[in-house]
Amino acid sequence: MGESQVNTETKAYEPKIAAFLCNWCSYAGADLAGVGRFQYPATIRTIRVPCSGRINPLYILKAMANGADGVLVSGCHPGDCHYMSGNYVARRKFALIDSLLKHVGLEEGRVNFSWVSAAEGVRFAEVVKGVTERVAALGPNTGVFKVDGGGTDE
Amino acid sequence: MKISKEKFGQSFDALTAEYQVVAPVSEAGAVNFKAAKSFSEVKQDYLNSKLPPKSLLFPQHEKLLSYVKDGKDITVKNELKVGKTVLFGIRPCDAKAMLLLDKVFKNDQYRDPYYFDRRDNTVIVGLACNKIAPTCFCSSMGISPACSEGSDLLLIDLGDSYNVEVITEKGKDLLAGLGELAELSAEEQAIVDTVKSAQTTSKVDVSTITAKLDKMFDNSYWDTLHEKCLGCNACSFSCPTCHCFDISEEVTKNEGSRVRTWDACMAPLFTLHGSGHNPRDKKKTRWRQRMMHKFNYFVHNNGDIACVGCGRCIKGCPVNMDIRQAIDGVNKAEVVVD
Amino acid sequence: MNSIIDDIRAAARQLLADGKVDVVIGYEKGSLPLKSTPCFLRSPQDADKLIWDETCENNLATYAATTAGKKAIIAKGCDSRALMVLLQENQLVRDDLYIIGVSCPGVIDKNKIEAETGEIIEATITDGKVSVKGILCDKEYNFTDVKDAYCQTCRYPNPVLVDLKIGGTVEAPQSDFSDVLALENNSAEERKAYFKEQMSKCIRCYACRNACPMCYCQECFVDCNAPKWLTGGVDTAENLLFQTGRALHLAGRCVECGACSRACPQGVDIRALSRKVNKDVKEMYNHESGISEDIKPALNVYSADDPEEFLVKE
Amino acid sequence: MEQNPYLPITMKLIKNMCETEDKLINTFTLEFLNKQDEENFKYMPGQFAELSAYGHGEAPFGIATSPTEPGIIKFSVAKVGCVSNALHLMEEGTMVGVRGPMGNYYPMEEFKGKNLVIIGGGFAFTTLRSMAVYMLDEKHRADYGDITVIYGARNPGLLLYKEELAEWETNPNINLVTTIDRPAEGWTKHVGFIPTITEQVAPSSVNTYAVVCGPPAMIKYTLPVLEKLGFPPERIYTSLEMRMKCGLGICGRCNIGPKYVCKDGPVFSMAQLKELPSEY
Repeated sequence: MGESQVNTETKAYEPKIAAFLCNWCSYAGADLAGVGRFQYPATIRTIRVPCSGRINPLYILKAMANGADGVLVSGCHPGDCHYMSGNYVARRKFALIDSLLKHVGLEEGRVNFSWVSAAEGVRFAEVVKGVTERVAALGPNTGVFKVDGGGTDE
Repeated sequence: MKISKEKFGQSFDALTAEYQVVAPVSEAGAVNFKAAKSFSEVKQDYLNSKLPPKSLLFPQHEKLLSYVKDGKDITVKNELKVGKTVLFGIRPCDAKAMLLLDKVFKNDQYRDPYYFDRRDNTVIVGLACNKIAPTCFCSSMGISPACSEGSDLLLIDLGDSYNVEVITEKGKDLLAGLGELAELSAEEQAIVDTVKSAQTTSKVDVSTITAKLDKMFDNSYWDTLHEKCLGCNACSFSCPTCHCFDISEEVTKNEGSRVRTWDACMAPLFTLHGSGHNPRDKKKTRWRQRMMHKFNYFVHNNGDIACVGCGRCIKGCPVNMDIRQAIDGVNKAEVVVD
Repeated sequence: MNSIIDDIRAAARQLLADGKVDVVIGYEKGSLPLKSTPCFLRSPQDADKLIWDETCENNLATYAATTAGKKAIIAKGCDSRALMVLLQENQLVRDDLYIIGVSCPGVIDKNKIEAETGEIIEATITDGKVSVKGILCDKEYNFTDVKDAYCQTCRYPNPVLVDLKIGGTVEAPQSDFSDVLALENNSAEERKAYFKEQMSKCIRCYACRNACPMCYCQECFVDCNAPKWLTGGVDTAENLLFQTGRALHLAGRCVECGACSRACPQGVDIRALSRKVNKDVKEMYNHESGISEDIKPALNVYSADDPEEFLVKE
Repeated sequence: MEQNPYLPITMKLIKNMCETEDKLINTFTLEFLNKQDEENFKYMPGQFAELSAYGHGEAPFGIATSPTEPGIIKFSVAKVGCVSNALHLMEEGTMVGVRGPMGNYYPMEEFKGKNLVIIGGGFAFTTLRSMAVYMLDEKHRADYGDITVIYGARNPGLLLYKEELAEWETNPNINLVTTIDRPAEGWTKHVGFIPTITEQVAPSSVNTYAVVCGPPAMIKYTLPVLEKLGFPPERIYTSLEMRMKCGLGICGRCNIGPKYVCKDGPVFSMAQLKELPSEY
């Protein structure tokens, strides 16, 4: 991930966002956004996962520790899951992850969760724009999990 | 000879200009050794630090090298940083522990520069113990609450002044900066005598332990000793003489650093081979290794028992494994004389 | 209290004499004041070593999976809940286990006392009063003031799963999550500073993980080097990653026995994390772990209308 | 600057050759970057070095070349963990780090004037090759009696240094016996496990030393055969493997009893091993 990248032309700070997209819906949604030429900021680094249920809380913590400025986890709407219960199980995990991360002081909006179906190309672009704006507003990640950022005592 | 605490405090603050002065400081509810800006920060009435002062010479996490990879080339940089340090308020048990660590970090073939460059630039100002805790048993380990072994200067707290005793050359040079000393009054001399003759209430007998352990490797005593142990590193990380470490890499993209971190023989991964074979995979073998290393192997290699009786492992153990009971257990175990 | 001790000893002696169990895992007198220590008894005459009082602070369920053969375990309320969850997660064979349940009045928190009196030289507990002779000073405490924080909010002091119940029942204190609310009402900055200070104490000795009955993974994510989740750097960020990661792995499984906080030699407030997760699990899914055999752990089940506040606001 | 035993010297990987059919073992040839490094790296057969794959870590490997082969050192490494995997994928020309030479070595002085029986199994033939090549060198060959090498592997594809073995077949100075566990077509030489073959070859133990390296099972069943042939424990040597990190006898990891395998070993005689606890 390295340091956050400052886009030289527009001088605006461009956050680096790790996006865990579920293969069947959100990844397909992103694909549709691309095919449909719906513009969204090139700030997300997509990591395809078989299902939102596959997301281990450590992925999110490690992404923040390695220098991601934001994380987006996106899966199918409840009921659409290719594996029937993947996102239902994930939903409980995400609720607990989101609540605990805020509890330990991670800024609101750093870690985002959404349900985007394969048909919602436009909505996917909106979600990414929204997440990018919020993370950019928060600025580079020197937060609680950043290994050589805010936390280290060296 | 004595110096008033008030004058000592001034020269202490003066020292911070030239030295990094490390002293017992109370932080987050515990007393530990940290760099102190002025004498006012120094905690006065403390038994001993929670974590051992070995972390100043042998930090828990230390960068050895850093490197940058570009393509096939590599540039490696030595990350050794050394500064002049004064360790103030070191208890006699920890001072002796430093001498034991010296025997580890330098052997007949190698000298560990990270430990020793710091060690050579450190002056140890020992502070004798006025109060003795029930878990201290340093008297049984060949030292005492006012022992000077390992200290360059030994202070004894007399209330509003310190009795100063020069032990080594380094101590003498440091003393020069402390200003002139005064004579002791009669009752102050009495305090010094009582502190010097004090013994710990808790006792263990380690006179025959090394010889006995020679014949005890396959003794059944090890079968039950380890049972309640959780296999964590609490005792090793709070022990002033434990010196085992791990070397690992921390990498982001093509920059990285080789890092040394504390490790412990109590963790199962300590001896895991790449092939999956692990000579010490059972908890029993790890407790046996702990006892054999501290009370037998270290004696054969370095002529000293690797325990100074500070009692930190006793207080730190979640299930109250007590090293004194383990020692008694070894003394009582019957050895089958072949 | 001593009638309970006699009953426990009699039960243990009987079990060992009849050969119904190979080992009885219980508590015996520790080597420090106000500290008991786990013991493994294999012969009936050892049964007299067993004790029972407010210093029995370890959770013996941790040993259940690693001790071979048929075993009897002295179980407090939280220990029995831990055994229940381990059974639900197929870590134990039910008929290898003989649970001797004892209602628990709460265990003592030595750190609270020693913060004032310094290291304890002698101490006695007599009907709700703890009189302590310490290095720095002597003091008398009411047991309820120095009871462990977990025990003050414990809702299940009476064992939930037993083969043999000893002693009467204890009235469960009314408890809510006010301690978590207090922290939640602080600003994010205050909480961030609080956890940073707590994590600055952690030395990654993993006593919390090894003391926890729910932490039994073959290879913990901490020890894994492919991928390398933790770099072994001991700084507040890395420590928080470990503690938060572990707390999330205990979501819906932690039985709030407090073994982790009491095991920590550094006094890190691990409870702040586990209580927060348990509050969420209770409020969102109305679930408490290990209180009955037929309620499945919270994250093993789901329902159509689980809350979704975490979703991104569009 | 004070000697820093943790600072590797940089060497160039000039050859990354696959040794075995199952692609598990590669032999890496490293070249010294300057004369001074080579001067400081005086080593003897049996020693090992810590090889650094920067970005992945460091691991100890036996040096396969003999000191009589100037300019380079070779390691044969099985693909097992992070470092070995990284090494296997490394392109030629990449810079690696080497710390060493470490540990003690085969007592070549003590072997002088004696016959040698070298028994190797699987890929534990690296330091044995180093010793054999050292003794076959014309400067040293006269110092030693006759040399018998018994080297075996599961199948022909797993034998290391195949061209060298072919040369040794026709070399009068060395009596090579290679064997494989089970018959394989096209294989004309011995078939059978090392202990049985050693019994068949029955090298005389008069004025002879034996050096045995290989998987624990092989050593366990070969030792009684050697004892039966009359080899006393002090004339049987072996080289041990342990988890190592510093290689300097400081980090406390690789001990067997009071001895550290990295500094007091890896070469031990059976007599020495008998005194140590059997925890390896």
